Formats: sequence, structure tokens, C-alpha cells
Amino acid sequence: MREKATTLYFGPQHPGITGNMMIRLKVEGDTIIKATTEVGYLHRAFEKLQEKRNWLQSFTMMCRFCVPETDPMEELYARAVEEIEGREVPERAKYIRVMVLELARLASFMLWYGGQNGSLGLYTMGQWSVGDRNYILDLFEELTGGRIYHMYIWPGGVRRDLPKGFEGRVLKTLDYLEKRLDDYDDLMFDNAIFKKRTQGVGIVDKATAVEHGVVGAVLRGCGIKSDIRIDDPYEVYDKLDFIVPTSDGADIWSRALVRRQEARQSIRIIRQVIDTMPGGSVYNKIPNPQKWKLPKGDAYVRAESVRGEVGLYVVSDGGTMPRRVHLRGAAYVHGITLLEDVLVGENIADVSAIMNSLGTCPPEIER
Amino acid sequence: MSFFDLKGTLKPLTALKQFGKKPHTIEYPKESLEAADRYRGLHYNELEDCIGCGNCSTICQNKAIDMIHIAGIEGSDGDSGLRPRVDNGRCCWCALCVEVCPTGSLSLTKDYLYVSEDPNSFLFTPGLDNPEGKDNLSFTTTEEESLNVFNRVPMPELEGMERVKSFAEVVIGYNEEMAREEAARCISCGLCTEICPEHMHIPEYINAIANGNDNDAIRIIYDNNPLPEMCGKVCTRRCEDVCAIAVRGEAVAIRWLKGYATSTAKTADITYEIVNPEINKPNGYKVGIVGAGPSGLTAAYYLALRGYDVTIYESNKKAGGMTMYGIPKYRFPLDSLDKQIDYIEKIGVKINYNTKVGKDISFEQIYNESDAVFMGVGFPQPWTLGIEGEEAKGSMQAVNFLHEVNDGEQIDVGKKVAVIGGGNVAIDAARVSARLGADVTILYRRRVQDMPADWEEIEGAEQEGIHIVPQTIPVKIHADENNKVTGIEYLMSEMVADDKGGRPRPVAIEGSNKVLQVDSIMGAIGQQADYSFLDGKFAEKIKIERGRIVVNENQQTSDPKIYAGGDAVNRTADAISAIADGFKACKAIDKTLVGKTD
Amino acid sequence: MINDKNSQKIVDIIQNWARKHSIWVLAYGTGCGAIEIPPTMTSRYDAERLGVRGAATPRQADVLLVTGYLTTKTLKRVIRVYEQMQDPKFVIGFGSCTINGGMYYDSYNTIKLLDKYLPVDVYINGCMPRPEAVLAGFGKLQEIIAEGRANGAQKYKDNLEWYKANQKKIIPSLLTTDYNW
Amino acid sequence: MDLLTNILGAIATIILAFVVGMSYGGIVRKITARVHNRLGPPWYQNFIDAYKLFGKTTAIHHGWMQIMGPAFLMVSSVVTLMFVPVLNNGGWFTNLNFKGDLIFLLYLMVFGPLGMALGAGQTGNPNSAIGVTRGLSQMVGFEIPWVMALVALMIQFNTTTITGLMDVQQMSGTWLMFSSPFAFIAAVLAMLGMFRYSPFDIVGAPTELASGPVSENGGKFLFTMMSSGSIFSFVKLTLYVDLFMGGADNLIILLIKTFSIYMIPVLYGIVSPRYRTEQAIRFFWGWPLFFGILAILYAAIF
Amino acid sequence: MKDIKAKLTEKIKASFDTVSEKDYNGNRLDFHVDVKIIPQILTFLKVNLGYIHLSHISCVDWLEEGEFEIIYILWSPVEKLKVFVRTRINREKPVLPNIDMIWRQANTYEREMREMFGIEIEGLEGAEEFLLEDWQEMPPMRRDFQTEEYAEKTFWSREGREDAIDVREEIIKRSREEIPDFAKKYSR
Repeated sequence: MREKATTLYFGPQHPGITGNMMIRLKVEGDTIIKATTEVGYLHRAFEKLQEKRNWLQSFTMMCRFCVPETDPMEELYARAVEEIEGREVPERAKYIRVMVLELARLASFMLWYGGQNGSLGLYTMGQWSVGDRNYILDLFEELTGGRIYHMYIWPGGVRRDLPKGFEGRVLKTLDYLEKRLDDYDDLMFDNAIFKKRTQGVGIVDKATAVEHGVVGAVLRGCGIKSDIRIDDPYEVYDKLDFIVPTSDGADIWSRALVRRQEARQSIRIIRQVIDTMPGGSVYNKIPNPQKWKLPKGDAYVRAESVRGEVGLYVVSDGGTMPRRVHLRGAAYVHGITLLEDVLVGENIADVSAIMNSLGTCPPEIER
Repeated sequence: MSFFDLKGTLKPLTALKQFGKKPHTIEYPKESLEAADRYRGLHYNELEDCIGCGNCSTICQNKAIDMIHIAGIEGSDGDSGLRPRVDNGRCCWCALCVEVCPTGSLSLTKDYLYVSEDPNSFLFTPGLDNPEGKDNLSFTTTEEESLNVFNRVPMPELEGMERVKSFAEVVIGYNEEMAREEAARCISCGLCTEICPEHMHIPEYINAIANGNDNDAIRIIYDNNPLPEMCGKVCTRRCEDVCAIAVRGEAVAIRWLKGYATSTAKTADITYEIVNPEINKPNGYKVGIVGAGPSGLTAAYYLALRGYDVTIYESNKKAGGMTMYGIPKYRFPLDSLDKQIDYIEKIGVKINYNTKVGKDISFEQIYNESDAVFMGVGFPQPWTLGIEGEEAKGSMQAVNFLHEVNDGEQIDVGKKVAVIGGGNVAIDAARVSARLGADVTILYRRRVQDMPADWEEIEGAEQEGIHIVPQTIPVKIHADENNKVTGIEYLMSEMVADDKGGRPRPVAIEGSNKVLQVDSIMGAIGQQADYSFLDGKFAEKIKIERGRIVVNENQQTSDPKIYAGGDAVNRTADAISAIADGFKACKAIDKTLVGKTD
Repeated sequence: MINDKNSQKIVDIIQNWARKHSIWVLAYGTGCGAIEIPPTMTSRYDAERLGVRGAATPRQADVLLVTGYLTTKTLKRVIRVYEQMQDPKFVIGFGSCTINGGMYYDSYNTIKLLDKYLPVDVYINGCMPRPEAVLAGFGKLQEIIAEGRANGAQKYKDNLEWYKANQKKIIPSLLTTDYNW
Repeated sequence: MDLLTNILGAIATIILAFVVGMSYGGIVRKITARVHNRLGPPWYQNFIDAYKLFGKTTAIHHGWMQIMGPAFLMVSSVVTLMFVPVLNNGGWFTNLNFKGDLIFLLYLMVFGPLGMALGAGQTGNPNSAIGVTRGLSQMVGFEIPWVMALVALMIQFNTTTITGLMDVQQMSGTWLMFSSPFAFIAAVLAMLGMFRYSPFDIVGAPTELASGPVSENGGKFLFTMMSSGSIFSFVKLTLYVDLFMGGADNLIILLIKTFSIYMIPVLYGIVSPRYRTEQAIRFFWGWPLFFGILAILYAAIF
Repeated sequence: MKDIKAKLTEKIKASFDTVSEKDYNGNRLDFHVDVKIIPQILTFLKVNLGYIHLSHISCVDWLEEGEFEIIYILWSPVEKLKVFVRTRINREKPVLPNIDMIWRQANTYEREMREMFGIEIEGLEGAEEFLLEDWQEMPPMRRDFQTEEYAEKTFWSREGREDAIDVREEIIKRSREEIPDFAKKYSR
């Protein structure tokens, strides 16, 4: 069976796949010679549905685009609507938004820690990090009323102000998580086997990156310093001090290193935000949602999620409903063409690890 | 790779130290975390507070909320009697329904467990199915947080002391931008239409205004109200009392919006063009109408549209009845009324001015000439105060005073005026007097909050420097030797709770007599009808009880050919009820006459 | 002896007890609800202490968790997966979308009523259900297993034609192999 | 009489192995859970799982060979069990542990996975096939140091029986893990692969192969595999105790010794990601092989 | 930012004469171009002007105008400018040039566009079916495709909700109000 190429269906029901998608692998022995993705298992037609919802109702759908990290989508939508309408956002709301976004990043990193290591068989990590992620979700629950779907950042600001003493609890959680991140390092980044499994695997070099329009940690993992938060700053990121880590290895290992540092940067940003958060209102009220119309126009806004740049293109035809809402997730680029190209020549044992490393998120691809 | 990565082999083993630590696990069925204070769980609805506006059902993007009847809850004015039921097979727990609930009755609780084998068991009536949810509320909205816009767009008005200088209209009216903004506040529930005597299509025309289609709004308004501009200025707007937004905020300015829409049609011709009424071919029936007040005009307008030959007999030289003569011009300018009367005449309604029925033309003649007669005669006669010294010079009735002022006569009220009464007429008279340069005091039996006049009017009066002295009972009018009024003597009163459960009664306090020096006194304690035009035969035929003509639900009097409406019939005694009466009578006449031939 | 009614009853009770305390959930994240499965399975809520653990393939699984909406494309796979599972097997409908379409009630690509296509034993309401709710759902399933009422698989067999007709209505290319396992 | 005793003894041994193996599995789950910061299932969870699996229907067949797989596994585990002395000095039923058993045992231990390979190949599931290929490759990897360790022992003490080696330890009073440490190290490293805990669990890696060889086997097949796995792990542990830790005089000591040696692969597994197949083979042909050669040299020179 | 935009416009206009631009606040600049020169202008932007990052391709269905609008959004990491290249194509026979040789990921966008809007992409490789399976209706993202109708027709709704009453209708019924037909579109 070593000689002839076999077809291996990786998914959709497969523990190693991130989400619900399928990769048709043509393998020779353990080596992949061709990979074809098949997506659409999660196509809910959000963009169609949003054409039938009014501007406020559409907002509730945004967070469902990508479940591991819901807030960038909400923020994007809010920002796009604000840009079209010219609506001002209170300064405090912007800070809260950044805090929520970074907390969401942190939560998503936790999930990634679990996924990346789970794909390599280190389940302890997943148990720790996904378990610890609950502490962030608890914060979210307190702040927004939901663990996963926050529906908190909406056009005009955020839905509610911070509860009393919330900042203190955030800081406490951050202290705890920082300690835990050190534990994670011991288990994962100091692990010889982890290194062996990830170094030199899943190479995305600079040329490929540009050709594929790669974004986020994958791009930074091949040595290109690029971060929407710096390049095209939004909310109050231009007032915050943080660094964009890069690494030159272009493999899973360097992307992991980048993410490891980014998680710490997120903590740093949240601390800064809490320190410098101004007072005031958090919400510039929208009119009666039934009759809320936006002027004709369009907006393309981008944000940096854990997987990379997410963009949202919103078109208004002057009515109460969006003409078009079109999300471009990082996974849209990473999950199909890039994944197909990267997988060629790799070992089937690494498919899951590569998917996790590229940040393949099918709900974001299929929408 | 190093030859042997000792650190990489041993460092991970430090993870084993976690073995001795306390597990993070929450043993769920035994212990559980309490949901956060804002947790968006299952719904709870305070059934008592809910008014069934259905705004939750409208905002729900998942069509999860149905409005249903619940046993034991009957709808009444301002309550549709329906309550939301949530299909939890649709609900996405976004809490938008809570954010838009105008009353704040709907909220979410910390409960989230809803597990069942039966897929049909997920229909859930909040409040009914979880009465215990009340103590477990989590996600609620305050007035500030709510997505309803609770603050009305302020109506531009003349400054208080500026107003008294002339009879210029106090209320300046919304401009387009303000009207759109105000109209956008409406949640289109339609609760207001029920209490409106005329059942105007309020949400529809407000939505038309919000959408920028003023012409459509005008057409919708004229569908059942031929005097909308009048209503837009002086209606008692009971609709705004039951406005869903008014539960926690300021009602949508339905009246002003109507005023705005109609004011966009500047002349009767433009109105005619916009409304473009469909006038039926003459059907040969004749209808005579006594009194060109709101009810008479309404009946005339809609009958004319249906092809009737309509003639109105009006004793004054202008049409409009009380709206013409009873309402001061700073509230309802003359040109506005003229425009509407012009428009009604354009449709083909004939108005015979200065024709007093019973004097210039006999009622019997009208009766015989017409296939149906409509009486919209109103309450022209004021009640007198019935106290000593009332016949003194300078003591007058507010209605007559207003009538004369509106007729263009110059009246000298002197420096100080006392107005007795707490209704709109009293306030009007007081404010008119103020414009004539007098220092006015209003004497009222009960407390200020008991005054039947509109609060806006009362406020306006206060801004214009009018004093209101509540809890006073006039006992005597003082006059000088020329029988000219010099003052009024009154007793202070205290409010005594009524044993029968009615509103508290004022009881005079003995010995608390006070005298107020005034030059004129106006009584404004109510009016009554004048049925002197009815000849003997009809006077017997038409049943009158307590001063009001008795009619059935079709406005038909005891004589089947005679219909009646307006103040002389209904108890509310406002313009919109009169319009409703006229409209009802029109429909009844149409049904009787045309229906007969069919 | 095994045919003896009473002993059969005892065997059933023991067997149901074992089934109740050993629920292997198929690792198939069919929809967005899959995001609350990791927290349920990991340290904070640790479903494993209730005997709930993941199973990698349908052959080994007892419970199919339909985590939320099902697109028609996934439904086809889910049916296949369900049919590959060995008796006794149970289906948990997870989230509002499995009950009546939820947020996606007017989407052209997602089904609304899961019970038209697969026999569902327990529904967990929520969008999305918290881990506690998921555990409560497992608790409910355990309860009905212990009472011997969780007979969705039998229902599927008995009404196979009805289910197949419903499935074929939206999946024209549904494989028509016999349901023989 | 003898026959009856033998049969009863065999049954008792099997039950002992089953119970101990299963309990160990449960305890391992508990320990793993605690390192994971969670509570974990009760220690008897594996029994419940096994019983439930036993009660499941098995409606699908991929031909006889599929049944052969688990059957081979079971048979080989039980037979291997028969050859391994449980306690010192025949403290437990001697069963079949006759002279020359160590070499025979080596063959027997390969027999099960081979049968499994046949059965898994029959299911037509590519995951199974790949899993089996990996399993066999990996077996080639750890089998070499393991054999070298045993050969070293055989050379050193001039005996090929387990009982013989046990007697040596009993007589000298020193455990073989001290008297031939290199062999012990090689054997322990090989044991890591033998137990298929991380980092050598690529065979059944769920995230890659959806549990590999067993992916088509549910219900009673899985029950058979699970119980044979439990028995087999007991066998292996007992063998290690017998060979390197001087055996056990009674059951309590046996349990303590086996459990402590069991912890080596378990604890290392908890904190390790898994090797790919070729990495695993490279691992076994690195240090373990080196120690194996060292052990043989040590034995030869000694 | 103004200089950058002006320079860019100048360069584009020098090479392509049928281009019209529209400036926006912030770092955004729109170019309206003819569909024929799409590959050329995108290549020019990428290769010559440093707009190496294709951020987005979107398609908007302007049903009333009978056109599809295709928007290519490029980003230059150096100039920090978003450039929108917009073009309109006929809705009846939509054909679009393929650009996946310029950016590999455009392939995904184009496959989706082909499936969701029914736009033919010249020389596009990749399976016809992208997100959908066995789809027989018109391309679903077209605005004239009525998704709720289709869903109602295809998937059942749960019964038991038929007793729902519209508030406005209840009020109308109770007060015996008659709404003229032309007003009904304003009811909620």
C-alpha cells in the first residue's frame, strides 16, 4: 500500500478537523500529494439573511460568524455602520471595545493553545487552557450577559457600562492567566517533542504569503511585521503601547511563538486600557431601530483577530436594511487555497496541526 | 536539535505538580455557579405592566415572539390584551426585545435551563410560565438604556412673556427634520388608534412621515378626518395618553406630527391635489346639516364624497363652530381654519352662513327638504356661576368672551381679571385676557393636578404669568356703585376623600373668606345646549336626556331620519369626538339611504 | 434463564445503569454549539466525571450531539453518521436551532426541525446553551435512559420510511443504501 | 483434579488480570484528570464503559477477518498471560509458564497486533489501515531495544525463562534493574512504546486517524479490545516486575510494584505530545537501542 | 495622505484613461473602472504600485439597476491606503475576468461569486460546488431569490404557533377601524 496513492477523507466528522469541513487528501504512504478542501457544511447564508434584517437585527448575527472569537465581528459591524452613518462613538466606549476585543483575543488564544496541542496529542494543554478560558468567559458573562455570544459591541458604542468593580476582576483574572501562561510555556514551548513536531512543518514562506494574501500570525510567523492594529489603527489602538512580535521560521513553531507573545501583549493592552480608561457615557443611542435608516454608501473596515485580518464590507442603499454585508475572515484565505498548497508534501499526521496553526475556522469561511 | 534535549524532556514534567492541586471542576448537578447579574437567560414578563404593544415581536429577527391572548387578561384602552409568547426554538437570547420594550415589563432572568424531550414544549409565555422569574431578573433596561427614544423632540414655542404681546400662534410647529425625528420615535404599535374616537390611522401616517412621504401621510389622515389641521393643533389627543412610549417617557407627539403633515399642504388647492379625493357621482340624496362645527363638517365632507347633496346651516358668519369661536387664535389661527373650510367647500359642500335654524329657516323645512338631517349643534350656552352679584358689569362668561374676541371685537377687560374654572375654556380665557394686557388669576375648586385642562395649557398659562389659585370656592362678586365689578370673594377649600370612591370633593373651610380685587370676572364652569330651534313637534320627538340628545350607536336620534353628533351628544365634548360622530353618522346615513335602494 | 422475564428486567436495569453512566459522545461539531463542548469536557465542567467522554468514530459513539443548526450538506453526513452508530444510540438536539430553526429560520440552507430527519431524545434550549445546560441535557438523557424511555433508535427503525421521505425531500443525492446496521 | 485446578487457575488469573487492568485504566484516567486540573471519572468508570460496550449491538460486519482482529488480540493476551508467572515461587497458579518461555513470549506478544492488523485492514477504513501500518512500524521500533534488553538478560544470566530470572533475583536479593541497569533502561524506554501512551500513541491518534485501527470497531469488538488491552497491560506490567523488580511475593506487593512501573509511561504520556511514526522509530533506534547494545555488551563482558 | 492619493490617481490615470476616481475621508480611494481592464489595472497596482495585498472582493447585486457591482479592495502596507477598484457588469449575462493568477486567494472569492451570484468567471478552475450541494434554484445571493419563501417551502416550521395575533390587527378588529389599502404598507 506504500506505492499507490490512496484517497483519505479528512472530515467532516473527524476529531482532528477544526470545525466542520472536509479535506480530501491524496496520500502516498504518509505523504500528502494533493489536498482539496471542501467547505459549505456550515453555510448558514448569514449575508442573505442580513439583507432581510434591519440594521439593528443584523447586529445580532455578526457574532455568529465565527464562534471562537466573536467580538471582532461585532466591532467591525458597529464600526462599518458608524462609518456609513457618521455616528460618533463615546471615548469610553472605544476603550471598553478594545478591552473586550483583547479579552476575546485572549480567550481565543486559549482555545488555540488547546487546539494546537490537542492536534499533537498533548491533551493536558487543552484541558488547562480551555478550562482557564472559562475565567475569561465568566468576565464576559458578567459584562455582556453571554458567555460566547456577547452581542455587546453595537453601533454607537457598547450596550452597557462596566459593572461595578469589573476592572478589578479583570486584573485579577489577568494575573492568574499570566501565571498560567508560564505553566503553559513549561509544558509546551519547553517541550522537546513539541519542538520536534512543529519545527519545519507547515512552511508558509514570504513569497507564498504574499501570493496568498496571508494575514495575521501566519504572516508575522514568516517575518513580515504586519498588524491591522498598527497599520490601519482603529478604536484607540493608536494610543496604546504594544509590540507586534514576529518570527522568521515560517513554520508552526514560529507561529506558535508569535501567538505566545501576542497573548502576553493582549494582557498588556488590557492593563493599559484599564489604566487609561476615561469616564463618560458608553453609548451614543441609535434611533428607534424599526425606522433606523442609514445613508447610502459603503464601508470596508478591518480588524485584527487572532487568526489575522478580518474585513467587513457593508453597503447601504439608504434603507432600513443592509444592502450587502460581506465578511472576509482570515480563514477565508488561510482555510482553502493556502491550506491546500501548504498541505502538499506534508505528513498526514500534521494535517490537524497545520490547520490549527493556520487558524482555519470554517464558520468564518462559509458564513 | 541538540544531541539530547534534557531540559525539553524534563521541563514538561513540572506539569505534574498540578496533580496535587485542587481541581477547578464545578460539580455541576451538585453545585453550580450562579449566572451573572446580566445573564441573558429565559424571558420574564410582568403581565400587569405589559401593554401588549408587540414591539418585542416586531424587533425579533427570528420571529420568535408571538402575541397571544391569555386567559384573564382583557384589553382595554392602551392595552391590546395580548401578551408575548416566546418560541424558544427560535430565540437567540439577544435581548433586543428587552431593549425595545417600552414599558420595561419584559426582561430576562438568570434561568437558562430548559431541557425537554418534547420539541413542542418550547413555547413559553414569559410571566405566565415562570411567575417565580420575578425574583431572578438579570437583563433589564432602564430608561437610559432602552432603545426607545423616550424624549420628545422639543416643540419650538414662543417665549412665555413674548407670547402675551400678540395673538401669534404660540406653537411654532415642527420643521421637516424635527418631524422626521419625532416620527421615527413611534413604534407603530397602534394602541393609540383604539382610544381615538375617530380611530385615525395613526401609526400609518406617522410611518409615512418618518419615511419622508408627507403626501401619503396627508392622504391617510384625510381618510377619516377632514379637519386634521385643526386636530393637529387643538385636539385633546387622548392617543398620546395611551402611547406605549408614554409609559416610561414622553408620548410621541402625534398631534404635532399630524399638524406638521397637514401644514406641508399650504393651501386648500394643494390639499385637494394631494388628497385627490374620489368623489362619487351625485346619488340624488339630500342631507341637511345643522351647525358647521366639526361634526357637521365631517359628516358633510364624507357625505359629499359619497355623492350626496349636502347643505350646512350655520348661524354665525364663519364655519367651524367652537373651533372657530371657542378656541383662541394663538392656538388655532384663522387662516388655518379657512384653508380647511375652503377645502371642504371645494368638495361640493354648501354652507349657508348667518342662517340660524329656527329663525332664518325652520327646522321643519330642512327636515322636509332632506332625506336625512344631521344635527351638530354643540353647547353654545354657558352655565352661569349662580352666585351673588353675577349680573354686575365686568362679569361675563368665558365662552362669550372668547366668541367675541374671535369675532374680532375689542373688549376691555381691565387691569385685573379673575377666571373661574379649571377647564380648557378657563385657561383659554385667561390667556386671551393676558394678551389683552390683563393680570389674570384663575380660581379653581380643586387642586392643580385635578384640573381638566391640558397640562401643556396650564404650563403655558403659568409661563405667561397667569396665577392659578387652587382650592377656592367663589361665593360673591363685589361691585361698586356703578354696578361695576371690583372684586370677588371666595372661600378656601380642603379636599375630602369621597366615601363612594369617587374623586375627592372640595369642602369649603368656614371663615376663610378672601377677596380678590379684579376688574373682570369670567365664569368658565361649563356649557349647555340650546335646543330652542327645535319646533314643538320635534322637541317632543327627539329624546333629550340631561341636556344631551340621545342617539344610538349610529348617531341616530329617536327620529330615524335625524342624526346627531358633537358636544350635544357625547360626553367627552371635544373636537375629535365630534368628528367621530360626524363620520359615524355619515356611514350610517350612507348605509340607510344607499343601502335601502340597493 | 435469560428468557425469564424478571431476570431480563434486572439485566435491563443494570444495563441501563451502565448506559446511563457511560455516554460516549461523537466528536462531530455540526454547528456553532460545538464551541461549548470543549468547556464542558475540560477542567471547569469536566463531563467525564459523569461518564461522558468523546468518541472519535460513529461506531464507538452512543450519543450524537447535533450542536445547533444543520445545513443540508451537513445533514446528509449526519444521517450517515447516525446510521453508522450502533444501538443503543441517542440524539441530543443542542440549541434553539434544532427545535424550530432558531436564528436561521429563513435560511435556504439550514433545516428547521431536526426531529423530522432524526429521532431526537433530548433537546437543550439555548443559543448557545451554557455548559451547565449541556450537562443538564446529559442529565436528562441519563434520566430517560435509566427509565428505559430513550428509544429514539427504535422509533427511527419503525418509521424509517417517513424519515427517509423527509430526508430525501431536501437531499436529492441521499444514498439509498438500506438501513441495515 | 490437576486439570480442574489448572482450568480454575487460568480463569482466576484471567479475572485477576481483567480486574486489575481495568482498575488501573480507571485510576490512570483519574490521575490524568487530576493533572488536567479536573475531577475525573470514578476509578471504576472503565468497568461501566466495558459493560456498556458489551451491551451494544453490533450490526455491521466487514467479514470474518474483522472478528478475527479482536479475537486474535484477546487470544494472544490471554495466552501471554498464561505464560507469565504472577507471583514468585508459584504463589499463584503457575498456568503455563514452562521453560524457555521468554523467547516464546516475544512471539506471542507480536501475535496479537498482527491479528489486529489483519482485522483492521479488512474493515476498509483507510484510517484503520494507516493506523495499523503505523502500529506495525512503531512495533518494529520498540521491539528491537526490547528484544535486546531481554537478550542481554538471557546472556547475562544464562537462562531464557522468566522463572529462571526471578529465581536469580530471589537468590541474589538484588533486582535486575540494579544488576543490569542498561537492560532495564532499554526495556523501560521500549515500554513507553509498548503501552501506546503519548508520545507513542500515533497508532490510534484521534486527531489524525480518528482512533486508527479501532475506528470501525464499536460495541462488542471494542469491548473485546478493551478487555484484552487491560489484560495485556497487566501481563506486561507483571512481566516487568518479574524481570526487573524481583517479582512479587503476594498480590499486594504485585499491585504496588506494577502500579509504580505503570506510572512511568502514564506520567510521561500526560505531558508529551505524540511523535510521528518515523520520529518514534528514530527515537527507539536512538537511545533505547544504544542502551540495548550497551546492555548486551555489559552482559557479554560481565 | 492627500499627496499619496493624488500621486496614485495620477499614475493610474496615466496608464488607464477610462478610470474615474472618488476620494473619501481617511485612507480610502475609489476607482471606477471598466470591467475589461480589471486584470490589467490590478496587476499594475500590485506590481508597479505596491498594492500587494488583496484584502477583499465583494459583489453587490443592484437588482433595480440590472447590474452587479464588483469591488476589489487592495491594501498597500507601505502607503497605508485602501484602494477600491469598482466595476459594474450586466446582471443578465454576467461575465468577469479571472484574477487568481495575480492573487491565489482570489480563486476562493471567484468560486463563491460564481456559485452565489451566478457570475461566470472566465477560465476559473476549481469545483463548481463550493458552499452548496445539489442546489437547483437560482444563485441564492441574488436579490430576487426569496430565501424565506424557499425555506418555508422546503423545511417545515413547527406547529403550535398559529394562534399568534398581530397587535395592529387586533386593535383594528376591536375598534372596527378600516384602513385604506394604500395605507397598509405603512403598518409595521
